[in-house]
Amino acid sequence: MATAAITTEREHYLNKEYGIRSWLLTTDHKRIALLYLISITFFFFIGGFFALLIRLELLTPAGDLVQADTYNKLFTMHGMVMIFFFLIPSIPAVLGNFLVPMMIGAKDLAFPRINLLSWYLYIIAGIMMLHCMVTGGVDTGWTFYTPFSTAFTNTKVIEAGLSVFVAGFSSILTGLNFVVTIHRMRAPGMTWSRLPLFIWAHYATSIIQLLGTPVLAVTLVLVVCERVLGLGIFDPNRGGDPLLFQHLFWFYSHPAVYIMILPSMGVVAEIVPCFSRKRIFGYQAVALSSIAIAVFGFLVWAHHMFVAGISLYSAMIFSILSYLVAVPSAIKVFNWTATMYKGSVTFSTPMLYAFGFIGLFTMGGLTGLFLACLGIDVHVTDTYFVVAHFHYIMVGGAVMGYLGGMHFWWPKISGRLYPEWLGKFAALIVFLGFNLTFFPQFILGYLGMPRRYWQYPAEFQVLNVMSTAGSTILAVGYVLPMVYFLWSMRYGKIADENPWGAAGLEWKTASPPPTFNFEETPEVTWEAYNYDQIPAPAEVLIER
Amino acid sequence: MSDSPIAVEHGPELRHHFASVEQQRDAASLGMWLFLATEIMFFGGMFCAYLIYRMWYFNEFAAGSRSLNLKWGTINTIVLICSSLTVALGVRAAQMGKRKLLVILLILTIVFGLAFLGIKGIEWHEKYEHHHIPGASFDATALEKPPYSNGGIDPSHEQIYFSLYFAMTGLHALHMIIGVGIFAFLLFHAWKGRYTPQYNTPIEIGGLYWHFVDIVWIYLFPLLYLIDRKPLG
Amino acid sequence: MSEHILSSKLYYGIWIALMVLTVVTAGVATIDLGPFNTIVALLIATSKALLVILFFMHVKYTSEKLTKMVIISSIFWLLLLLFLSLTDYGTRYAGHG
Amino acid sequence: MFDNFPLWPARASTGAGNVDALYIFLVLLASFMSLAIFTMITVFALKYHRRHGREAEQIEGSHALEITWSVVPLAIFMTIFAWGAVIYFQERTPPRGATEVYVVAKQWMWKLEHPEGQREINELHVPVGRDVKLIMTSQDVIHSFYIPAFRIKQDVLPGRYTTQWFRATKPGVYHLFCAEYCGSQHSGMIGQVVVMEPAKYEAWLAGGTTSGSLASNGESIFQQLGCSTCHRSDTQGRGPNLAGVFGKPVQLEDGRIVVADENYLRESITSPSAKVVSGFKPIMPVFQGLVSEEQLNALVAYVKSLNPASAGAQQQGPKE
Ligand code: HEA
Ligand code: HEA
Ligand code: HEC
Ligand code: CUA
Ligand SMILES: [Cu+2]
Repeated sequence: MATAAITTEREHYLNKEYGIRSWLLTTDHKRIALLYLISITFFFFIGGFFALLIRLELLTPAGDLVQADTYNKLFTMHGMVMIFFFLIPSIPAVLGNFLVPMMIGAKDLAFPRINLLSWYLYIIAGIMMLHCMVTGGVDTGWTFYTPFSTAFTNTKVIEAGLSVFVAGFSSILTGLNFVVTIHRMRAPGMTWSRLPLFIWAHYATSIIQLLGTPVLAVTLVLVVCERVLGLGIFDPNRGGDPLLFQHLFWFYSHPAVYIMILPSMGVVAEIVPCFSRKRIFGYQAVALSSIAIAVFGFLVWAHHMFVAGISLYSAMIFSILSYLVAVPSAIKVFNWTATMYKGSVTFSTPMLYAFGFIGLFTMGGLTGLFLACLGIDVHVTDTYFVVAHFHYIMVGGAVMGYLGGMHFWWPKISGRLYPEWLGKFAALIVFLGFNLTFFPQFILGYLGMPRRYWQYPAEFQVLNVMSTAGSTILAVGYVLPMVYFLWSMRYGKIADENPWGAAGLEWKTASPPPTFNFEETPEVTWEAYNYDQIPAPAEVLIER
Repeated sequence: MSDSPIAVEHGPELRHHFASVEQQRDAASLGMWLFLATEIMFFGGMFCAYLIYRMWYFNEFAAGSRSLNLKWGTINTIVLICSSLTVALGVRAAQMGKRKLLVILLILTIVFGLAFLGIKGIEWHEKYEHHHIPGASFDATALEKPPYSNGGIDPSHEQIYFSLYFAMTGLHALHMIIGVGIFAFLLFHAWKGRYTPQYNTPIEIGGLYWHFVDIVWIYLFPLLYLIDRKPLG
Repeated sequence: MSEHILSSKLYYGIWIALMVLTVVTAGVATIDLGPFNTIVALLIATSKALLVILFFMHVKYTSEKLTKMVIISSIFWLLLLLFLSLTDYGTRYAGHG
Repeated sequence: MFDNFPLWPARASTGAGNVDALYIFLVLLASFMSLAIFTMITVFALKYHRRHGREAEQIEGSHALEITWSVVPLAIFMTIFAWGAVIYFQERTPPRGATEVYVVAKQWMWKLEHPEGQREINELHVPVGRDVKLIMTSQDVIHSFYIPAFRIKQDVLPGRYTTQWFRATKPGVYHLFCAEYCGSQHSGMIGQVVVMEPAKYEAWLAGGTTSGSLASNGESIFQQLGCSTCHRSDTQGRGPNLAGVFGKPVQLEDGRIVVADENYLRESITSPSAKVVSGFKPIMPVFQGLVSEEQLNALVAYVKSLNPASAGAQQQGPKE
């Protein structure tokens, strides 16, 4: 590997061409990744804006800031935007898009034009969602439960449903592209057992996207048909079963939570070895546990329905199955931790995020065990306990992983380094703000405060105030990285091709990479995470 | 990126990021198979609804099924099977480089596809005339009630059968329409002589899609038309 | 995965088999076999589908293991959806509201 | 101890203690596991912090360890599952002879009716120490009947009955929440459960005005709607004699045998053709849309009261 001197003249994917057209019609996976980066960031701030309004409203027990209907629309749009337009595409469509071909030594994804198409579908869906918001919004909750969504609300269910449908298509196409790419485009010598764990995680994610998303799609089509054409498949007045909708919805939406977390797990599995200068502990177990999560994830969906009116026996089956999926998660947590044992650990920003991920994911996951436990779930379902559980995993886990990954690969993406001390500072703020926001919600939930409440009994106020205070700190923590990333694009120190001394093919090409990733197709002769053969970087990380 | 997908070193069909034509074809075929897997789950959601309501409301499903036109249903199945044959032969013609034969077979496929849609239209129209479309004007009184065992029919449950009938056949028909579109596209390029024994992947994967839509109908036919066709009395 | 051109005779044979099975399934449906009507109908549909997959879609001769795995796992997932839903619907009114 | 900063709501039913015990166990377990992991991370991060002259030691992994940390958690998980399942089973199986209160939910209020005929809105009065079974249905969308102090919750669905039960242990006034999102005033669909000493409760019952018990209301509806023309108390009617039907297995015309629970009675009235009793013709008219939820409840209560053996007898519930 030639450490070509980085000069600004070198041609790479960013400066190869200029102009709007060269971006909007690109088929380069790296440019598409950046398109996604911009669009999901936009939606993240929209969703976050709604979250702040929610928190402000809940500052006082009375519903005083907004109307009840507005509040209902706020949490609905918050959930829909955050899930379908931010978290599901976040890591796969940005980091996955950017890195999957590079990590396996390919020039691009298997279907570059489909990749672009999937971004356009995402944008169409996003515009529909935005249009839906400005023209009135929806108030069904992100879960679209029937018969409220089909027969009672008079908000824009049709448009929101179609928007999610289109976004689902985009997600399916991304997954399809990844699976084909991973199967067909690996460089010579890149065997399955040499794949980075990030790739395994994306492979598992893609399986879920391929087999789960279509069920959501058809379910939403049926809901739309019920509203528009008067079909009656979920209509209790005609003997339809409202629970059938829930079964079909969760058949997708439970596995979908693993679409959100698996890529983050993949990111952590790259960061931890790198900053411990060690091969990951038990490569095989970590790789296979991703697949296990993807498969078992499909067996547990009705744990969202323990009090919905499903049969007693069915509830027991789904409860026990829910615990199965926790085992591979446990393996991951323990293996990451064990990787640090006898390593050579440095506290860089990505590593701090990885610590945050492991800690908060563990807490979120453990509270998931509470929820999967029938006796407890009856009391805490549909309360803030659930809200806290999933924010711990999705915000504390998945978003931390995403930010960690963004920091880790930012030098590769932009060719620049961000200011390290600011990075650490922001990570700390996010961690503190996060816990202050969501820890009180566990207590609120057990005390019995139901979720989706616009106003609440006064005795819950103290904890709500804490939560609201935390969310403003959290907001600062999220705005900071955006600011210094932008700043670094211009003023950051120039990064060489491997600033962290990391293993992996993506670090063997220039930063930013050339259009076809590699000057010539690499041939892989080493195992993944061969940190014994890579010198630790001298300068960047030695900071006390 | 403005570079045209056609790189100079390879044949014109090989896109730049693939190493070989085989790799490209294998990728396309795997891609189509994965897409079909998603389609199975797409229809699967409706099959799940079908299974449960058929269990719950068997009488209504039986009566509804009886009211469908068995003659048209069978003919339509046959039409689709014929179209699958022409597709299969078409792929073969493309592999052997017989352009004219390919064009004829593609035209035939499209004709069969349109015939299927036409017949479907006739059937739907019949349903409309008999007030079997779910909604306010729905009327189940004219349905033949199976007199053996228990014969009660609840009109609201009957609507669930017809809701599923329209959802399933409707989404199947949508797939047919898309299929006809794809084949029109293939026909255009076949006409221009783009497909050769070396390069015919589009025909092949287009064919996979068509066969899949056929298979869906192969199941829809017994599930919707043949629930209960035993002689009455 | 090399090109393997099947003879057109085979295609015609499969086509005839499919036509015959279609007529048979429509015919059998009019005979009262009790619960076996459904079973026979599904068996015939499945054999028709198999014929199409194996021959028209070339799975038997030209495709690799991966294709078969894709097919099998998608069917497996479909069955997951159906059977796990039935754990609810099959036991819902068994004495408990 | 936690008067000003409570960690759990009042514990006012027989089941609440069980749930809390399991919860505390889980909190301890989870704290222990998180602490263990955080400690390991901290210790490793500090002890093996990067120093000059020390290289990382490459370790492949260890199957023995990996198997340990999959099997041990699995064993713990199964314990949690079993414990939770036992509690759930108890929560879901009302004891015999429980007092039956009918609940009708609608956007956005709770309507309750006691067997003695008292009606309440957004309030439920119950005595200490008596088993109360709630038989619930909704007029529109899905709601959820949630009493945190009793640790019970059950969704309330349109078109069928769901049930839950409790036995209150401590007099007081407790929150009643709607826990399933149901539209604009979801957070306003709240009320209170008033638990009273039995004597006070009797006084409360006596003080209310009622137009007869639920079952006797049902009886007059039964007459009004003409049910009695077909369902007679002998075997001469065109429909089956309804006395003693409830809780017993019913032989259906198509060969199935079903247990006549509340949902069966309900379905028999709203959609008689769905399950036709063996030996009868499907001539009973469909009453869907002709009777209100309240009338339906009264009819069901009436049919149940026709049981010669025991009023309000239950299915195979556990004996308490
Ligand atoms: C990324 C998202 C994500 C992830 C990964 C998870 C993971 C899990 N979730 Fe969560 N969940 C959500 C997002 C997520 N969830 C959302 C969004 C909802 C609410 C939806 C809505 O209603 O709006 C929800 C709701 C939800 C419910 C329904 C609650 C209710 O509405 O009543 C349940 C119930 O079982 C549940 C369980 C679990 C379990 C068991 C896991 C497991 O996978 C967790 C496994 C991980 C661990 C267990 C931690 C690591 C393990 C160890 C350290 C081992 C050591 C431990 C011991 C030995 C005890 N979740
Ligand atoms: C990926 C998923 C995700 C993420 C990241 C978040 C992030 C946050 N969520 Fe999220 N939340 C959900 C998914 C998510 N949520 C889902 C699925 C639901 C359920 C919805 C339903 O019930 O249907 C929910 C519900 C939910 C509720 C419960 C509402 C209710 O039940 O009544 C609350 C309440 O506190 C809440 C708070 C927050 C907060 C404070 C954040 C914070 O982490 C957000 C922090 C981010 C910011 C604060 C952005 C910073 C932006 C600015 C500072 C600028 C803003 C200005 C401009 C736009 C110009 N969320
Ligand atoms: C025209 C006659 C007729 C009228 C009026 C009628 N029923 Fe029925 N009912 C029947 C017949 C016949 C059956 C048995 C067949 C069936 O299950 O549909 C039956 C069955 C039932 C059953 C199930 C009994 C069992 O043994 O399992 C219930 C409960 C019932 N009816 C309640 C009612 C109520 C309540 C009304 C009035 C609102 C009513 N019926 C009015 C004829 C009638
Ligand atoms: Cu009723 Cu929420
Ligand atoms: Cu879940």
